[in-house]
Amino acid sequence: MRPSDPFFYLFALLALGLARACVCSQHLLRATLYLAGVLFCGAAFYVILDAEFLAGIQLLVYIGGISVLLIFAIMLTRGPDLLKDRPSPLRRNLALALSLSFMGLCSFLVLRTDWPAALPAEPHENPVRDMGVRLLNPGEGGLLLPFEVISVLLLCVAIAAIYLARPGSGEERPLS
Amino acid sequence: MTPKTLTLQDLLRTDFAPGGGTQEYFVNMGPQHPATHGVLRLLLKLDGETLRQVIPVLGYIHRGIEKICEHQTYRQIVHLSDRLDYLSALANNWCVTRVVERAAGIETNERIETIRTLMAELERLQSHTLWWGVFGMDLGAFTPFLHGFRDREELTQIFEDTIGARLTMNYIQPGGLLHDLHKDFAPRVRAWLKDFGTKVDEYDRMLSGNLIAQKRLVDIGALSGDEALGLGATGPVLRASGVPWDLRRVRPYGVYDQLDFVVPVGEKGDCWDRYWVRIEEMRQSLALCETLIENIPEGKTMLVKPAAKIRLPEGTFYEELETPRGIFGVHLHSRGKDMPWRFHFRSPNLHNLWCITKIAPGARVADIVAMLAGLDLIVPDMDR
Amino acid sequence: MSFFPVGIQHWLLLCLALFSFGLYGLLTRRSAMGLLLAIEIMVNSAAVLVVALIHLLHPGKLDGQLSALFFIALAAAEVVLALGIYVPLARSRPSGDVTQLNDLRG
Amino acid sequence: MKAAWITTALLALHSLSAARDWTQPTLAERAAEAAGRSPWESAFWIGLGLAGTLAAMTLLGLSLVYAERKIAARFQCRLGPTRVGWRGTLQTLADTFKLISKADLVPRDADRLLFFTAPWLVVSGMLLALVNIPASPLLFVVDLNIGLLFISAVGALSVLGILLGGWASNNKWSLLGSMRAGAQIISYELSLTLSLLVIVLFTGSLSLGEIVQSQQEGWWLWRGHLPAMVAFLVFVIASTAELNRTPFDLAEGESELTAGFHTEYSGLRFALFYLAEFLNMFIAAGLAATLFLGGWMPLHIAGLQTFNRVMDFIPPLVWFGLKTGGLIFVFMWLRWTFPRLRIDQLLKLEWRFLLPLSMVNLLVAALVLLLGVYGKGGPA
Repeated sequence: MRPSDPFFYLFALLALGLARACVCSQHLLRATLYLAGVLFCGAAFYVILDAEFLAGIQLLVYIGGISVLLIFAIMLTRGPDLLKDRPSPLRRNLALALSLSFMGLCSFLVLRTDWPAALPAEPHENPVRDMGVRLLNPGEGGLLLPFEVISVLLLCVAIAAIYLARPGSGEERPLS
Repeated sequence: MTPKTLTLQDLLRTDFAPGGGTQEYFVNMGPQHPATHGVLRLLLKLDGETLRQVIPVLGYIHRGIEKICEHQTYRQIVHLSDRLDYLSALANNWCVTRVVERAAGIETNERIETIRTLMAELERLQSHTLWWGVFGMDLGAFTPFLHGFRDREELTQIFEDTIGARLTMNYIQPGGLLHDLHKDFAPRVRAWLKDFGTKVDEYDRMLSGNLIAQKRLVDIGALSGDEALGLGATGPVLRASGVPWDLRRVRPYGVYDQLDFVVPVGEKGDCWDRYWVRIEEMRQSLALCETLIENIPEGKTMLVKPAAKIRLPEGTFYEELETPRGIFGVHLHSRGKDMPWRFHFRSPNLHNLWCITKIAPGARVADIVAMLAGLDLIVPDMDR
Repeated sequence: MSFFPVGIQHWLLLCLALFSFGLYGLLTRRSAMGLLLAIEIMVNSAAVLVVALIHLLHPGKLDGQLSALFFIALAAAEVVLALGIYVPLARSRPSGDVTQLNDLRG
Repeated sequence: MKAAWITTALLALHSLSAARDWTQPTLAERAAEAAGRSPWESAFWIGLGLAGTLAAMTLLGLSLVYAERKIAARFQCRLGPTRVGWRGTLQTLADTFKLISKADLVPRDADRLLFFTAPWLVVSGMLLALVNIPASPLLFVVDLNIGLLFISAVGALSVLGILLGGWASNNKWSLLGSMRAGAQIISYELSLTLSLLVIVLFTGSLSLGEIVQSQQEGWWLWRGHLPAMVAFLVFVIASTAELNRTPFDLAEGESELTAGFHTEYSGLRFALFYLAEFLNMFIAAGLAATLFLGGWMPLHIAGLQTFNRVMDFIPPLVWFGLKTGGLIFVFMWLRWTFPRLRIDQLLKLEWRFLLPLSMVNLLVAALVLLLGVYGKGGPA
């Protein structure tokens, strides 16, 4: 038993509970808060997996950016009808059956598979620096191209979002 | 066809149509809200942070003062006039006094008129000082509030020595003044005026020159001269819109005809002009007080026996004068008794308030606070 | 498989469970917002899975973390774009119910 | 008698500063080190860190509120609290007890769950950031290798708390306030982070401990030339906005929104919001002091050996306190001097001025770094 193992179970239980609450809650704003909780647990998982930098990014982007944006969007749009989301029993049972069978099948495969033992560890003095170097390295094992692609993508998304949500867009291009 | 009367319910309809893209909603500013300085209720129709419409709703501090006046003697009415615009109690007293004196044919002497003018000007300073502090607070700067109150406090104590009251003065009475001046009055006023001259400059440094304050005021809530006249606005609000109408100058009363002063007039009628006009009025009043305090003639201060009952002849009388916030008028209908048959006040704040309905649409929530502060409203004066 | 030590299978099962919750949400939700929330859970569980697998199979190798970084960036882009569509949509019609969005049909 | 006191005090000071070793392990490192030996020792260090943080939080909260009231009073020609305790020092404590004992009001149609959660979210965000501030080599709870990233990340928890608190109160003024707060904090987060990146660029590390160490030769404010100075200014402005303090206190502007997002809060939950506000101010000031003003490093001027020796004599905690206190005073000074901006002016300031400025500034910093002209001149 490693010292991090109890934390794994603690956060796993928390994440599962919050995820269940998130998909089942009829109240969208609360569901968003639960989602923030799940994402926070995600950051905790990254810490357990020795990826502190990733945990920080997860907090910054998911909690600071995405959760806040989601809450903003819910607040900006009106109506109590938006806040209640109650599926029909048939739909619920079907979804339950489907997701449970997916879970069962995959678990079966996971438990049946013989997982190889861990390879020897690659030591890193400063993983954050090494990641940065990898990201900006055009050569062997470098990720400069995907990095640039995703930068362009983010820029496009930012412009597209501003275009879509700019004031008056609703009247000019009615969606109906 | 009967003319349609708009009720509050009609006004409360939102113009929301599906597919419109925007959504309007109502917010109650008041009756308990820090920016309305009293129990004034403004219904704001908002779209996001932008104002679409402002609906003032009055009546939360209605006390029926005009009705009460019908059962009071003329001396008692003076007392009630304090309770309208409590920051210009002396001017209100004076206006009631003037209408009663004119109806009863009471002549006053030079000393009484000089003291009345001096007191009215000092109160203008007191009122504007308070306004300046509250104005700063409404813009979000809390420090001016306390500086304003600090300077007002000394003046209030000077008033207290002579008059015996701090807010509800009841000092200017038909036939003269309630008391003669306190023996320390002149030196204390001189010292205060000397001190206050530097304070006005300090106000300028503290708030007027501030970049944020200017950004919040310039070109916000512009009201043209015609609109101001149409809405019945008076006082600094009207003069900021470029109409040089000051009763002290156009229809002098008291000893104003012997005095030399400039009536500050704005150009655009925005919040900044209203601010600037009041600051400039402070400087002018300061100079007036400095002249007046040196030239108080000797004489009696009460020409009527205090116990005497004042009985006015039948008729209708009207007098008006310039209070710190605009024209205050008293309309008196007498049927020959010692009490009026009908007594009506024309209060400046009620008319000034209605300017907000003209200047607010299109502005932001924060702007309406700056506009209200610029109009310098006293709520008990509107509701009476 | 025992509770301790926590190994690959534990991580895989956890992420699978999270993913299934997301799937359930995706199938039951009607509002666009609810769908988005479910998708976020799924993306996040996938990212944790990748990091966990690389960490446990090849400790110290940074590929897992790097791909999770891309996951996070992509998820952010997706949410921003989804909200950019959602906000005008929800404003221009009575609700954000996706089953009612059938205007392009015939 | 007096001489004896002074001697004792000097000796104590000297022992404190002599005990200083700039590579002292943090409390977390001590805990990790101790974990290898015995779990009890580890638990002791962890417990010490937690208890110390909580105690520091309470003490700091009380003293900051007291300082704000006294400083505000001086600006406004009045005295401030004078009655409870010596010169009113216990006034805030008395007020805290009053707040705790107040009736716990919840609006009728409020979303109770979110209403109760919001203040705790704000406080937890603040607490997580607080453990990262290096007050002195001895008083440094954790030195995360992603410290700076962590602090800006957990700041998001308070945004979440403010947004939810305003929404859950079921009050339109609160909602307006929280929307303003959200828009404002998200916008200013950008230039805040960009100004932090300048220092990260210079030091090549996100760890606050290493950032302090890197300033042994001189504070970044001087050594970083123009980019660091611009970054410092941007940081102060943006963090004032992040803290919702005047002139950027639109989220709770009392003359417009009554009290913004915490209009409906009372008692203990209000106290939590209030505490978080003041401690966030401490965190912002502490961060600025750490990044730009050398943290707990003493002021050294190259070439003045005697002067530097004297400066070394002052314990690091005092240095940190002085720098942070000075910056906190600046925040208070701004608050009691300026009027409030309007929401559109506020956003315009960020998007049209601060953000482009800090982007260009980051590029200039990179240029300075490439050309290698930094690291010289100025008081070290």
